[in-house]
Amino acid sequence: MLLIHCPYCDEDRPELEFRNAGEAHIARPENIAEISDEEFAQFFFIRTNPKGLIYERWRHIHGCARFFNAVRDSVSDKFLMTYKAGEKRPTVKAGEKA
Amino acid sequence: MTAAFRTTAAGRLKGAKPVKISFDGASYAALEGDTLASALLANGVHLMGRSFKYHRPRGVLSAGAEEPNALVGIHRDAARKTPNVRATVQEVYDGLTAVSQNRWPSLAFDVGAVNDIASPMFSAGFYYKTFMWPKAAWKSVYEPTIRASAGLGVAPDKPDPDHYASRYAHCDVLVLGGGAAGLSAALAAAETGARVIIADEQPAVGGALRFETGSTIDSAAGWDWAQATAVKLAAMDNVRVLTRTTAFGYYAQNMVGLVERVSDHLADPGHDLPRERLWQVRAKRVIIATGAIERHMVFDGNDKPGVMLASAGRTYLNHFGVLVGKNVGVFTASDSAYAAAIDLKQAGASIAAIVDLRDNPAGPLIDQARALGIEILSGRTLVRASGNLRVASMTVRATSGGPERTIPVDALLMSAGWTPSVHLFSQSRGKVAFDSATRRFLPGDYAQDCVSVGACSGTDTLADTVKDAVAAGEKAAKAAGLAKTVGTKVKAETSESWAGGMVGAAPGAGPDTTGKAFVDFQNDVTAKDIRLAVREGMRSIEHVKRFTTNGMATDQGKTSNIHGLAIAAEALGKEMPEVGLTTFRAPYTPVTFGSLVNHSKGRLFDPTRRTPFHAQEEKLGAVFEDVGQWKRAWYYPRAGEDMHAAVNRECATVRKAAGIFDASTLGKIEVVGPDAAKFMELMYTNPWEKLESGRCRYGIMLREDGFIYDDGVVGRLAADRFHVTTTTGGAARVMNHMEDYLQTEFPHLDVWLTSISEQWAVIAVQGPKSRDIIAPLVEGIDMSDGAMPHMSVREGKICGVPTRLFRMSFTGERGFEINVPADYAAAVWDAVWAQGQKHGACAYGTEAMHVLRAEKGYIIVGQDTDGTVTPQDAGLDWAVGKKKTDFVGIRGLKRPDLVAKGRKQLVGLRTKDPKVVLEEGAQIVADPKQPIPMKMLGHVTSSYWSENCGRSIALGVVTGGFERMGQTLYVPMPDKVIEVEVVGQVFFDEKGERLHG
Amino acid sequence: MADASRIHPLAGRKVANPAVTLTPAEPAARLSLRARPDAVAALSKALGVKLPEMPKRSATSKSGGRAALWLGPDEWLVIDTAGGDPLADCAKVKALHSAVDISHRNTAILVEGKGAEATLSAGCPQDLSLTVFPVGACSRTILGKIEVVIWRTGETAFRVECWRSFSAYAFDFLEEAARDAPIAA
Amino acid sequence: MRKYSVFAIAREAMRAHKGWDAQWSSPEPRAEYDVIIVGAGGHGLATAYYLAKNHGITNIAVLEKGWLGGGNTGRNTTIIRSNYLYDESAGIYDHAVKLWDGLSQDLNYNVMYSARGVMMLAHNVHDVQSLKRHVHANRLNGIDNEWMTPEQAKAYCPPLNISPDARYPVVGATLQRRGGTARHDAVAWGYARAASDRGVHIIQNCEVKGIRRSANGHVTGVETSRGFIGAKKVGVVAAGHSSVIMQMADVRMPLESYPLQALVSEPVKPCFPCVVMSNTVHAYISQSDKGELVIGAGTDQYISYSQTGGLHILTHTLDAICEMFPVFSRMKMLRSWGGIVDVTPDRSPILAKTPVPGLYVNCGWGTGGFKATPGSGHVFAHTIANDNPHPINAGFTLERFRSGRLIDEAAAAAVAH
Repeated sequence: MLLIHCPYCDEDRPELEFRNAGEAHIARPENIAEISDEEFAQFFFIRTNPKGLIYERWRHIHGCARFFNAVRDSVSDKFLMTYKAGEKRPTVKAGEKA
Repeated sequence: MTAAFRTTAAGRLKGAKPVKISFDGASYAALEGDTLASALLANGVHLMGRSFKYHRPRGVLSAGAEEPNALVGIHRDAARKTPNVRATVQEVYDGLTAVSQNRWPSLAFDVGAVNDIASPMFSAGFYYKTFMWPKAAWKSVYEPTIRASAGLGVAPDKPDPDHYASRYAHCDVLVLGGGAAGLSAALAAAETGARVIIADEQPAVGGALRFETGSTIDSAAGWDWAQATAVKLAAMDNVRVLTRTTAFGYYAQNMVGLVERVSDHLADPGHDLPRERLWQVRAKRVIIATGAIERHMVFDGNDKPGVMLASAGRTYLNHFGVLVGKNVGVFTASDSAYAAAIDLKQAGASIAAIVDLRDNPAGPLIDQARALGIEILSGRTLVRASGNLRVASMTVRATSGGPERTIPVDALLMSAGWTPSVHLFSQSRGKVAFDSATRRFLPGDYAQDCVSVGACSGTDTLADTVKDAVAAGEKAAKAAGLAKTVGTKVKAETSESWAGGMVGAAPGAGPDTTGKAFVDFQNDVTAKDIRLAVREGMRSIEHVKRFTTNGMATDQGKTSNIHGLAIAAEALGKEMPEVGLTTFRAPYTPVTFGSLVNHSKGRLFDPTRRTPFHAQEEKLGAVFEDVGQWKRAWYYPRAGEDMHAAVNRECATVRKAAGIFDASTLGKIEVVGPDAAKFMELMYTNPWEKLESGRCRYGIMLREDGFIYDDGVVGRLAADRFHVTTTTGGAARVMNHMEDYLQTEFPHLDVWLTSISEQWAVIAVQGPKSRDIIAPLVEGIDMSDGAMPHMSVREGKICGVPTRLFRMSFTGERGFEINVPADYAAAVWDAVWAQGQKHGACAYGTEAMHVLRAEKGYIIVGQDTDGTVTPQDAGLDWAVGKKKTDFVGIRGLKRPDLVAKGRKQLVGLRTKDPKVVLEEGAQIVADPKQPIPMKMLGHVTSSYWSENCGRSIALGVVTGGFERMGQTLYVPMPDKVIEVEVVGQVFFDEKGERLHG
Repeated sequence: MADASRIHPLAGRKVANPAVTLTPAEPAARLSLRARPDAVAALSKALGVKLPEMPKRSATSKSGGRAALWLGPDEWLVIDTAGGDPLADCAKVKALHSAVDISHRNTAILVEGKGAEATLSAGCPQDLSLTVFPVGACSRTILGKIEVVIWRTGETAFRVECWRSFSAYAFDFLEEAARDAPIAA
Repeated sequence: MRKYSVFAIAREAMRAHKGWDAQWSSPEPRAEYDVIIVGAGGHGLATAYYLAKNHGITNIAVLEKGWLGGGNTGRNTTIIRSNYLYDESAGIYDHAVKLWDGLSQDLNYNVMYSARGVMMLAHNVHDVQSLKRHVHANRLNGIDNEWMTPEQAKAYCPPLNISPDARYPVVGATLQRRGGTARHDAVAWGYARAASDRGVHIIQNCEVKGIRRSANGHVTGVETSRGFIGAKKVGVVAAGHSSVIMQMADVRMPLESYPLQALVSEPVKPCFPCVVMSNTVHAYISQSDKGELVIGAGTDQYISYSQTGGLHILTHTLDAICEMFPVFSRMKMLRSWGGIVDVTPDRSPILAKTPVPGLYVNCGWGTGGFKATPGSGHVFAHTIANDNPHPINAGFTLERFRSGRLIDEAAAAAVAH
């Protein structure tokens, strides 16, 4: 069971309180009605699925109920940092604690 | 009477209470504090089990958790039968009943032992090479035979009456292992004030001090110091000392799983004591102090009962006061076995000889052994141990070869040195490093906030161990945020060292030899088998392991892994690390399912959700169905009615008079804020901005991919307030879906969502009499058609309590849904029921609800749709706002395959024979005569007998269904083909007049 | 006709052993309050409770009859056990907010005694020790297989709030866990 | 190749089994191959075997970064069945089942295919509707799958708890008698041995680091930890690592890789005669020929390549197992482990050509890949050999995520996939 730092509760909390919500920083196109089939597939189906640093969304669903983002190493499962929804994508290098 | 091999010369059970135990029906005297193994050995019983493949007679190898041989069944009573229990771990209690396993008819005479004679045929992996001809014989003969011979013990055949407890715990420093290292580390950490948990698998702390009687710590005997330290620790309120507690798994971010055996050692645990307790500990720092496990020597006959690890023989003597033999041989490659020989000699056993692979062993222990007149045969190897059900002799020759000499023995102690227990370190995903000097694997790079101390990190002497451990304890506490250090001091001395030893087959069990030199005892893997695996091209240790099953028995290779690796490496001509080390997988020792399940069984397996009307419905004789976690009233049979009759009556009554239905399980969400309508526009396909306060609308929610996700009636209570309903199954899902969009895509909107599913209990009153029934109970609401038309909502009071009263219908009749605060629900139901009786109303359940809505062609999301259906497919195109420029799913809907011709569309199905009711899930074809595989056009999604229509009705999805109106299609069943006509979705009151009439 | 009276879903249930007692809490008025920082002052004034703005914190009115529990950065659970009407109080506030009555959605169980923490720790993965979860601390979290709000009202006293239909599970779970509390604190 | 038989064993028994040769050779890589398969799991080795056997292409290398069969092939719970809903799924999985029957003889390697029956439990009305939909669709597709009452289910699987007092009582079940299990290692080793015998190079400890392409974008070979190896065609069969490999050719995939855990109990005498799966209580279980209960757990919720997962995933699975089989509460978990499963949005695999000429991909099997091994290898070999899919895998394209023509077993099915 992972231990996840909720940026809103500012505390490490057990994974049981959280729900993973997939890859982060995939914004719903403003003009979604107009985009092409290819663009829609990219937006809705295609994922980075990186081996290494992953930018992902979590919801503290059984805690403060907020969605937030995390940077995690998908090989070690270690979190490098978590940050609030809407904050811009930080640049972190593997191994370094942000 | 005391047992024959119990000595007064040593041991710690003096004065312990005598108890009686039984093994395979024979009764034996034992002492409290014994393990089953020590008790049987005290009675001269060495034969305790049979091996897996060859059914060879086996005794104890060890005195601990690494035991591969002495596995028995423990039978408390008919329901409390536990297979594969290690006799070396099971503590005795008065009346303990144990039975041997994997033998027939008896342990001493086992027919299965014929496998041992035929063993040349049963080489490693032989089964992959045969049993293939004739093909048919595999299923009928070979496989049943193979399976019949599988397994050791017998699985219980009754539900487990015991209960198990669970505890989450958190600490600064978790110490795994209660030997000298663990205790020193725990003490140092605890004295800084850190929150400390220390766990040890034995009934008492002490670890190797249990048998290492030569050591002193803080000028006390090592064992006594350990017990005193445990008492001191337990008295500190920042410390928890857990004995009989095994750390079985090391998980991410310092979560460690411990299982505590609470009552398996008690004669009468009583009712409240759990059998075991699962601890899930989250620690800031972990100190691994798991010690080392002695290796056996790999030579022909090393599995004979009476042949055991030197430390085991020493434990039985120094702790349990049991002599494992009267004339004992020793075979070693290091010093530590000498200590065993010395202890046994001093306790009155004669030592036949110490066979030492080394040419010139030297040191205080060797001198002491000589001084005691023990014959030391150095530079010699042991080529064979002989004996049938017990070792009778050992055959010795020079390591270089030459003449053999056979020496009679009744027990044989062996030591190939010590293997650091890196299991938990490895589970923590740390990388072990090979120390080529000592040819052992030690903790290398750490992956988590933990450290290994003592023998498990390769420290060979007690003095260094406690020194390192104290430092580690203080460091861990500091790292966990404890500032003060008190400079804990622990000082230890001993003349013993765990250095030295050898890995692999002993001289005399080399590649050219034919005897059975066991590497893995339980799975009967010999040195020969390992070499065969290499010969067959297995170059990775993982392949060798899987091909030979070395290390895959219940002991998980605690004694065999390193030997196996060394023999494979030798055969490949490589160094051990080049062949690899099998990674250690949790659990460290087997863990009872029950302890992992603990409370989550029976009523706590999964929550059972009941509505506030449940008691009322039970009174009315409702039969309930499971809908997700909910119990919903399914139908209300009256005397003499079966389900069919009850449902028919309920359906007819609703349309004739009225019906009362519990709709409480539907999800409800209150959407509040100035941008509420804007938000609704985005989440649903329908338009909402123009919906007036006090009015309702049926809404459809899509996923971004355009498929129907949920639906429900939404009431607008005010400009800035909507009362949204969802499907029962969708309640949580929809809430999360809405929050996701609100928080991450549309955070600029001023709106909040609150689940009110359980705030409001809902009574649906449906039917021509519905208004007459409710009106008398309602205050402050004009229920006339003019003031309150179909699809409207009002707030007022009913039975004097607040209500949100909806006029809506899922039956096609005039209907109302009364929302009341849940704690008032029962009272309101009773009042409505009393009124209903005056008008001939009845209660109806979910089955009648399904029939009634199907008569009207109303869909049920999840039954008539399945996640691949669009609003157009379902005939709900009208509910998609054509002028809208955005809503979730708007783009997905336009994808090529979703607008393509020939999609499956929801239509009505009318059987040619009105009496025939289609089976839900049945498939639909155009040509029933076509050969298999048939081209299927779709399937029946809903199908019922409709009392109101006087015939069967059905809905189904059919390829191009809307263009097939009037067509005849076919539903092929196993026994017959059913003819159906494609019709519209509505079977009853097509004009919909009854909604208002 | 006489007004309907509230029926507690756990009416009649009670557990007491030497270490811990479990008691269904008296019916209360509850509010799910949502607001941004700019509205906190006005709402606090109207409610007579200073809405806590720090995670895991709670605040109680002077009378003690009303409490506000921080559940999220814009979310509070307001519990009134003194017969007040927090919904009406908030209705007077102009500042942007959402106040929704959940008096009947939730129900509560009082877990009290020296074994209270151990009882909850059978199913709650959070650290409930006094150092990390002091008196007054509150949090939405997990108990066994359900969501609950745990509020520490005293060193050995907790209030466990859960949704109505989960209260039977919550009570059953705590009843099982309570068996173990006297054995291993 | 030395033929395996009981006589061969008897002969070897006479001379201490000194005469066996390596089951597969371990050659040095050539400079170039006609086809390179990335990944020596069951699917990859089967692909190589059928390329050699059915398409006469033998100049093949199968590259494996670790040891062959060490990925999901050696980590799964070995369940075999084909009772899927949609024609495409039923087609490929039943193609596989037909090959399973007779695979031991074809490979001259006993893979211990055990048609002991796969039972799926229905616990409520919704399950019944969904499972019956499968039964009917399977029947018209010529796939055996029969409906059972709880009593019939209990008779077929005695340890099953069918008490109406269970939290989720068993109200019915389906049974596919041809379903069952096989010995996972034997499948990898059998295909490796048979492929090697036909000249296929199996190169272990050889990690692919890049995919080289010509100016016109066509694949020319792969960069590996043992240097560049040329190839006209490259088939990626890398399971959980498929996205990583495909990224080397700048192809982004509709895949996410999750940890999937499984566990076995201590071995006990035969007590469990079939495979039982339940979607509603989330568990599946069978007993291995060694006597261990083999239990599949769920996936963790987050993407991970760690091959480890959370303890809570295992405990939830055992909750379900002990609810369905209360007699197993005193059994002990002997070993648990994790694999990496690559999951597509519609839970159906991708077996197809890619936008890159000469590059083919076989992935997205999620939690259900083992059962498809022979069929998957067979049609993927066809796809590579002909640069065109076999009719059986024609629907499993990458393109479907653009067109929306998904094969959504997950959405349509109420059964574990």
